[in-house]
Amino acid sequence: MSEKIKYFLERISWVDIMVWLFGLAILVIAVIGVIGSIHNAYYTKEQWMDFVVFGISQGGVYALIALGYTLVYGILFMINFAHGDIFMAGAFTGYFLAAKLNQYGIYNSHPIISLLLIMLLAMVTSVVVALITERVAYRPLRKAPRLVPLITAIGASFTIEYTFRGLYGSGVEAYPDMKIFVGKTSVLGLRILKVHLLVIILSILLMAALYAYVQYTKAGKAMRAVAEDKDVASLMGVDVDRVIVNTFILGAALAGIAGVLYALIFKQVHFFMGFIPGIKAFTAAVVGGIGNVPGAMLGGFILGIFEALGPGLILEGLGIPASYQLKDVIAFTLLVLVLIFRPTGLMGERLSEEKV
Amino acid sequence: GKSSYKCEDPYGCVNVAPGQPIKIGAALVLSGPNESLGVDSLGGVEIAVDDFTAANKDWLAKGKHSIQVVKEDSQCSAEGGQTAAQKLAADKSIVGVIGTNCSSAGEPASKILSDAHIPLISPSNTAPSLTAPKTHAECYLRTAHNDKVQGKAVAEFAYKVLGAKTMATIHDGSPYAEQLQQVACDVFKQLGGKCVAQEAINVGDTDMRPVLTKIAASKPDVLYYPIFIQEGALITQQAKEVPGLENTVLMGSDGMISPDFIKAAGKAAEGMYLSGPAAVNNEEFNKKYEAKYGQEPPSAFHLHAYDAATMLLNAIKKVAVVDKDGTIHIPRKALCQALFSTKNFKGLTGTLTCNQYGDCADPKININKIINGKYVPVWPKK
Amino acid sequence: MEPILIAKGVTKRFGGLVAVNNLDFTIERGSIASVIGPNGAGKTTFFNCITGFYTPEEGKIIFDGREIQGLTPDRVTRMGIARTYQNIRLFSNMTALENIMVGRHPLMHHQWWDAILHTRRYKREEQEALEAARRLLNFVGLQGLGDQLARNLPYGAQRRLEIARALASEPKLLLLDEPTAGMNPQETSEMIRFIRHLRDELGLSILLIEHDMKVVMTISEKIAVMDFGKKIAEGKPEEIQRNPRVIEAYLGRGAASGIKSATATA
Amino acid sequence: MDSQNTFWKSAVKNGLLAGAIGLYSTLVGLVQAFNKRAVIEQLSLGHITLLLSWGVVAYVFLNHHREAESKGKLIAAGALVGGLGAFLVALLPMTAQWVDYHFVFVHAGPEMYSLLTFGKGPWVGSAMLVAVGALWGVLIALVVSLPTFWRNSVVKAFLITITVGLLSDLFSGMTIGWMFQPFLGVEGLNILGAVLVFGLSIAYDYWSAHRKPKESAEAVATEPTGITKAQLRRMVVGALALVVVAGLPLLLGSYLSHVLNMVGLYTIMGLGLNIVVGYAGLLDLGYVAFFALGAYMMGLLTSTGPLGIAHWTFWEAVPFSILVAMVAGILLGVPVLRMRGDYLAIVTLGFGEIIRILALSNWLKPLIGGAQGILLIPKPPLFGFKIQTPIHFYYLILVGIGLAAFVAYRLRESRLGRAWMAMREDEDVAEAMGIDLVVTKLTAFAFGASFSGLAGAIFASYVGSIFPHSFNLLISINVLSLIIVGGVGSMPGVFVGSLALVGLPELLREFAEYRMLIYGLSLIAMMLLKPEGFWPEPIRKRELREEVGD
Amino acid sequence: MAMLELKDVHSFYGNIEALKGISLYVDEGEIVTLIGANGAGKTTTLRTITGLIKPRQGTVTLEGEDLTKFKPHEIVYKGVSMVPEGRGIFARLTVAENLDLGAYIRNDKEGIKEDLERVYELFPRLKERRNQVAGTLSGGEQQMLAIGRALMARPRLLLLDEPSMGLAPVLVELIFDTIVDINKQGTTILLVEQNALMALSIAHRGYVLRTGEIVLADSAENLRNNEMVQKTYLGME
Ligand SMILES: Nc1ncnc2c1ncn2[C@@H]1O[C@H](COP(=O)(O)OP(=O)(O)OP(=O)(O)O)[C@@H](O)[C@H]1O
Ligand SMILES: Nc1ncnc2c1ncn2[C@@H]1O[C@H](COP(=O)(O)OP(=O)(O)OP(=O)(O)O)[C@@H](O)[C@H]1O
Ligand SMILES: [Mg+2]
Ligand SMILES: [Mg+2]
Repeated sequence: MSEKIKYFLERISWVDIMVWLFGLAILVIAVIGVIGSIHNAYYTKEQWMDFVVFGISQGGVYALIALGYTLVYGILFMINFAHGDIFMAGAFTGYFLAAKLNQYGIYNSHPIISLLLIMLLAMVTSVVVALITERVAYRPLRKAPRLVPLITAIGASFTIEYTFRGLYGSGVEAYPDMKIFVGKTSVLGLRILKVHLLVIILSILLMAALYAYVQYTKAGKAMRAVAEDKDVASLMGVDVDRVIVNTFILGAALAGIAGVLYALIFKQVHFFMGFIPGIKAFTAAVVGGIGNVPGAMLGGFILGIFEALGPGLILEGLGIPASYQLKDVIAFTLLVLVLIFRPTGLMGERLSEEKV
Repeated sequence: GKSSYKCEDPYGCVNVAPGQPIKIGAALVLSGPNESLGVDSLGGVEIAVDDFTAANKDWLAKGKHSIQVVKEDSQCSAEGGQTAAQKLAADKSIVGVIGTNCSSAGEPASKILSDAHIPLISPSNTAPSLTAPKTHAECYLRTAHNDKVQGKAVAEFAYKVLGAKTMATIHDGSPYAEQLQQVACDVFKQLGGKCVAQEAINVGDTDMRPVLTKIAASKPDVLYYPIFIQEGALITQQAKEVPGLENTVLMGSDGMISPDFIKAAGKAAEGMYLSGPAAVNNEEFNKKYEAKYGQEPPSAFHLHAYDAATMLLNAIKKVAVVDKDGTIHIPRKALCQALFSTKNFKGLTGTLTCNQYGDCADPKININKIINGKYVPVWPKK
Repeated sequence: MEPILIAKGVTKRFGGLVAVNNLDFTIERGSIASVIGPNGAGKTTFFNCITGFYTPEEGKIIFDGREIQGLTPDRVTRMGIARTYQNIRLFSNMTALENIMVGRHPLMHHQWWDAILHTRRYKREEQEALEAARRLLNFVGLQGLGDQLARNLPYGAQRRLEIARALASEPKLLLLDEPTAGMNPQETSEMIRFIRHLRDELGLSILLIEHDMKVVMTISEKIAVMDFGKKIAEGKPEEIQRNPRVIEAYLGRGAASGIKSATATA
Repeated sequence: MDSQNTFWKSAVKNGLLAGAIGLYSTLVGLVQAFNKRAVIEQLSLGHITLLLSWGVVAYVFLNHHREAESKGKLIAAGALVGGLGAFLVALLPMTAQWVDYHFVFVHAGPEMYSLLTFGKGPWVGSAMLVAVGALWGVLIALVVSLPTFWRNSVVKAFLITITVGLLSDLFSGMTIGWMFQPFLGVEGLNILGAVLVFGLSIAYDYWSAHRKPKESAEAVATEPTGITKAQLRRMVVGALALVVVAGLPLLLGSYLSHVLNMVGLYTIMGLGLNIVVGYAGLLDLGYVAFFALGAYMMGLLTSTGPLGIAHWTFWEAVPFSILVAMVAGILLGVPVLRMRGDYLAIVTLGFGEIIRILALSNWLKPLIGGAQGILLIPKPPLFGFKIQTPIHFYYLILVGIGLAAFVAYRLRESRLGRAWMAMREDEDVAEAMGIDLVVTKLTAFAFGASFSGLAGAIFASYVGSIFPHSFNLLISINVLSLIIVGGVGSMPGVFVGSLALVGLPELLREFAEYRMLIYGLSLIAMMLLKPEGFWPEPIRKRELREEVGD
Repeated sequence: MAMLELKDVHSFYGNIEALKGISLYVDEGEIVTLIGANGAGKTTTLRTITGLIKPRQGTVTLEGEDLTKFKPHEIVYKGVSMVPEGRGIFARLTVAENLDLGAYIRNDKEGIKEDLERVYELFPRLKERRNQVAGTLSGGEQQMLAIGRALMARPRLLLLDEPSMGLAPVLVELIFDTIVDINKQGTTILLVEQNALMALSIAHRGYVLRTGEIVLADSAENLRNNEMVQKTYLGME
């Protein structure tokens, strides 16, 4: 009998048990919170629905930024800390065009053209910034240990932020309202802001396009080959520099689009606006499985929903005051929880136990 | 000729030789997310210096003096305040310092500079502890309103004038906002009202709808969020989009008094109330500012900063002894005393009188209403 | 002779693929045994099952009288099994000597406080470990290269260093995964001598995977042949060479004759 | 002829590049902001920034073609590059009357234009600017055509002079500041000082260049026979270093001591993070959490304010700060045991944020003060004396560094240290070597955290009040950056890194709004220059050393 | 003119001089083998030819054109393909995707399809596993994939770096047969091998490298009979 117990005990993985217990504890607390909140019945059904809608909308923004993040990561295995700032560069520059167009009245008389023009400018700016960053801060260090480009990425992030602070000033600039996107609309019985709907639709479309591109086109395959082994990829005839540059261009263009949409929703831009979305997008990308395109999208939506719903649903039931202050705690706890039960993120491929 | 002055001040004197500038420090937040506060205050200080120089040409001309502003970044943190203060304190030619912006930086800075017998006057520290009887530093003063004063005014206005019975508040985790809403809530309760929700967001948050939805569930008469431009504008806008807040009156404080706020919040800001110093929108000052920096003041404390600097310069002039050769001697203790004895000083923020703990702001708080994109004082009635 | 390792009905699956299928195998104490088989037969997977990298779905692995399947690799190592890898896996940014000293980890017991205070236990163990490491370095013929970073060593030296590192834990059973891959015939003969030497001098039991028939046939006392995860033959080298199934699946006709000439000349 | 063409084409390209960089620094506002700061007499940092942005490009370009082209052509090309660079910048004031740059670029205003045109109006002034650029290019070309030794020496001397000029107001703040007075202007160096620094630098180069062969010969001669001589030298150097380290704050005065103290606190943290990242290879972006815990523990246990729970002294509280950080390190270590690489990075980043947000929260406000922080944290007493000024704290922090370095060093040289490094190299194989990954990882987290806790405790007492805002992500990033800039895994590198990333930015504090820009740019520059770090860990020559010892 | 020619090539890893003046040539239609001990510089030679390493001195010419000024991917377009040491398969791509990438430089759909069939015919195991992620293939399967992938480029010059490493004897035979086949169909081959016996049995000519220098160059026949070669590289005593 004791033999058996011993046999069993020897085979238990304490790490797993500890980690799982940890995860379980979080879950239990969360469930208690949820029960508490439901018991309180503080919110109406409509309000609960609103939370979900807000979450999905915010999630769409996260998803959009996370796509670019995950793309660069997937190819270079590099946490591009500057991605949030590349996003800012596009949105901020787009503002000036928006303001001018608004001044001349074109902004609201030809909204779609204006929007496309602004997006184009934002994309170009983001792409230029990304290309300079790549050329100066990343390319020379491609063979260096992995922590080194991480540091230059951090340096690039500061540099971009404060460059634009110097160029455009430190104030908050207000994006003009675009009339056709003002107000709400009804989808499947849900009242949702028109801009939000735009963001959600666009992020899904872009995700699908990106996924198809990476997965099925020749260029996409070349990207994945470069991700695995640059030398061997070049032996296949793939121009590695070109592919990397393309990746940055793609990621930055997405960031530019995301920037303009972001500005349309929140109607303000300033030089520091990229920092927090950058980190959130990174989190979303990891939740979904970093490097994985649909994962980034899923991660973004989940993160958005949890942030919107979590404080009211979980924390308030636990009797925690000012619960919205702790929404990032929820976001990061969610991240830990996901990684505990799925160490490579929700959709990250399980690199079936590395080949020994 | 040789100097004939003998310094008898127990803390020593600053001697400014002919041709040398009189140096005053500016320890402000000049980097990071809060830097618009510092940039704004710095403008106030520099314009005050310009005005003082223009008004006191003769006094300065004797020894060919000028006034130099030595700026240091005190950031919005305790260690930043400490570093800036250490650096300024190490420079024996600094006469006085304007700063800091954030109360967290003011905590250590006030102690260090007081230890070095250099007065520190803050345009935007509002934490009560800085001028509380036991904890205040020896030579620390401020022209900003102690949170206790402003919070009280807000609560009284909401309860008495607006007739509100319930109030909700939001702060952004800054000591300033957190304290202010707490004071407002406390006073509101004393008056007989109810604080139905005290919520908080984080700096950098953009989606305020969930927190507003929560507040909407308690249907407050007044929503008070004494925070800064960025998040303030977002709350103002999104409050219009959240069902249940249609009849709630929005209120803020001086952190949001700025043209940038009107721009950022747009139409949603119409009809909103903001508490602040008596003269919030000084056209004349704004013109000077635009002429000098090519932009409008980015935040709301430039007038306080202007007053702080003017107060300091006036006190310097008052205690300074000009030598035959033009050397200016400034006794340090006397300067500090002169500052504390400031009475009925007509500044841009009102009539300032300093109490023994260093609070100098005019106790009169205005409530402004935003009408047609302008801050219009509506209370107290003239 | 009593067996040191008994595998009974070991099965390891990857999704639908049965990489090791109901495998029985025993190694006698103090002997040299080999596993051969076509690429993808499941040899390395079998090694991984023994050393705790994988947990077999079925079957038992009994080492020195104790069941070890499902134990974590560090425990298996502490019980006395050490291994090398098909693609060399050294700690490439550590020196050769440090690599070996890491291998000695299970034999050392000082704790962090010993290290901080330099207690007698710490000093004794470190001294012993250093001496042992130097001895092993000489033993595998790498004297003088102790302070080279592992990644700067030539390929052959890296293979030998990996073996030295494995030996540092003073194992009873040593598993070698293609120790002569990428070596030329001269180096291969040296390796053969070296493996024999290990057994004779240190009394180790050795299990090896090899594709080089010269090596397998000259030093193994027993050979198991795997194909598609199954054992298709087992026996002495001469038997294996003659086994038609083995020739068909693995050796190939030409190679079989080639080996004869190779073994003859060796 | 073809190569001729490419040379001039390339010169034009470089001129454009020079102009682009010049435009960048002008529009970002660097030139204008730096203009307020004199470096050598009237020459301001703003001027220097412009000159450097053209000069560096011209220098690199001309130097590349030095051998291939004649001197005359180099000079012409220099003038072209400099002139073109200046012309692009001059385009701004010239076209300003037609284009409203200010709509987009905040700094593009009358002040900037008049600065660029020496107050002489758009046309005359611009011509002057172009002339200055061209002359500067010629000067560079002349320097480039000097013989190698002199060229390098002049460039170096130039850069050193600027640096000294830039930092010169620090000298006046020193205790021995009066010694430097004759060489200093109102701001920066005066002409005398500049000439002196320039001359000294060249003299030193000359001296060291002519001394070198002798020394190496000597070294070769002594090596086989007398190690004692080398040892003696090392001892003398060590003793000298000790004296300098001990006397430094007295020499530097309180502000620079304060800067050193910040460097010191980051060094302690760096030594800790070095264990986690450098040795054990666990990428941790939330290191600030433990710093915060150490600081808050100190605050709670010692504060004389309403939040103080024990009113202990610093010395009684320090062990608890360390312990709490250590326990937190272990607790936070558990859920990440299975995570690798970048997953670890983001999760630890999350932990750091969680701790900060909790410290800030209304929820825990009754206990730890929320946004209002903890005030009135007393200074450490020492036998009736009070450790109070930055100079006093210098010694306290020095002791902290000593302790941390000692522990880190001894751990590295042990079974545990080797296990960490093995894990860093290859986790699977390390496990197969009999290393218990759980214990090894958790000890790495625990030790790393405890150092940070120590630093936090000292910090709390040093600053006297703590606020949640002090414990933000930037600190984690800074500590990580400094260990990498210093050289991952290297202990002296930690110190060098904190000097570079904490000390230098402190000295740039007056450039407030541009400090972060300079910080970012220098992070990139440093990594490009020395990807392996400024003081990488040397390969340990254990075998050799031991054999000598035998 | 020789198809490929190296003249006095010096290549470095940092400060380590791995090739100390290599000169060799390969004629069209030949199989030439490089043999030598570990670390002799065989891989470095191949990497220099494909442009992964830039020589500090010397020239590499392909049909008279200097290759050293081209980047690796440009050299591929000139008809040079390599099976790298350690296979270098793309572990997270499927077998089929790996093969697709082999044909990256080609646009003739028909030809690619044909070649794909040929590769599958050569290695039926690959066809069986075509949707498996390549990283989970066994060593030998990966080697097949690497060769197959190189063939997909339809190279004129194929560089093989130790194709028999880690392969079962049957497969070694198969692979060598394949090499001869490919050669017969017109592909020139430069083969690096530890298995010198096999290599010399199929090659026309061979070079022996030692520590970055060529110490012997002769026909395969002569090398096989060379005493030094027999002793060190063929394992005959
Ligand atoms: N982690 C894994 N996931 C999925 N399949 C795997 C994994 N590891 C191995 N396999 C498959 O299991 C089979 C056996 O692989 P193994 O590596 O054991 O072969 P082997 O006998 O060592 O071959 P070789 O001699 O080529 O090294 C192969 O078909 C391989 O594709
Ligand atoms: N990345 C590298 N960095 C430094 N030195 C290297 C590197 N790669 C190879 N070398 C060195 O260059 C020399 C030649 O190596 P190369 O790989 O060309 O040998 P090889 O003949 O292919 O040997 P093998 O049979 O082991 O593959 C060796 O001394 C090796 O140590
Ligand atoms: Mg295998
Ligand atoms: Mg090789």
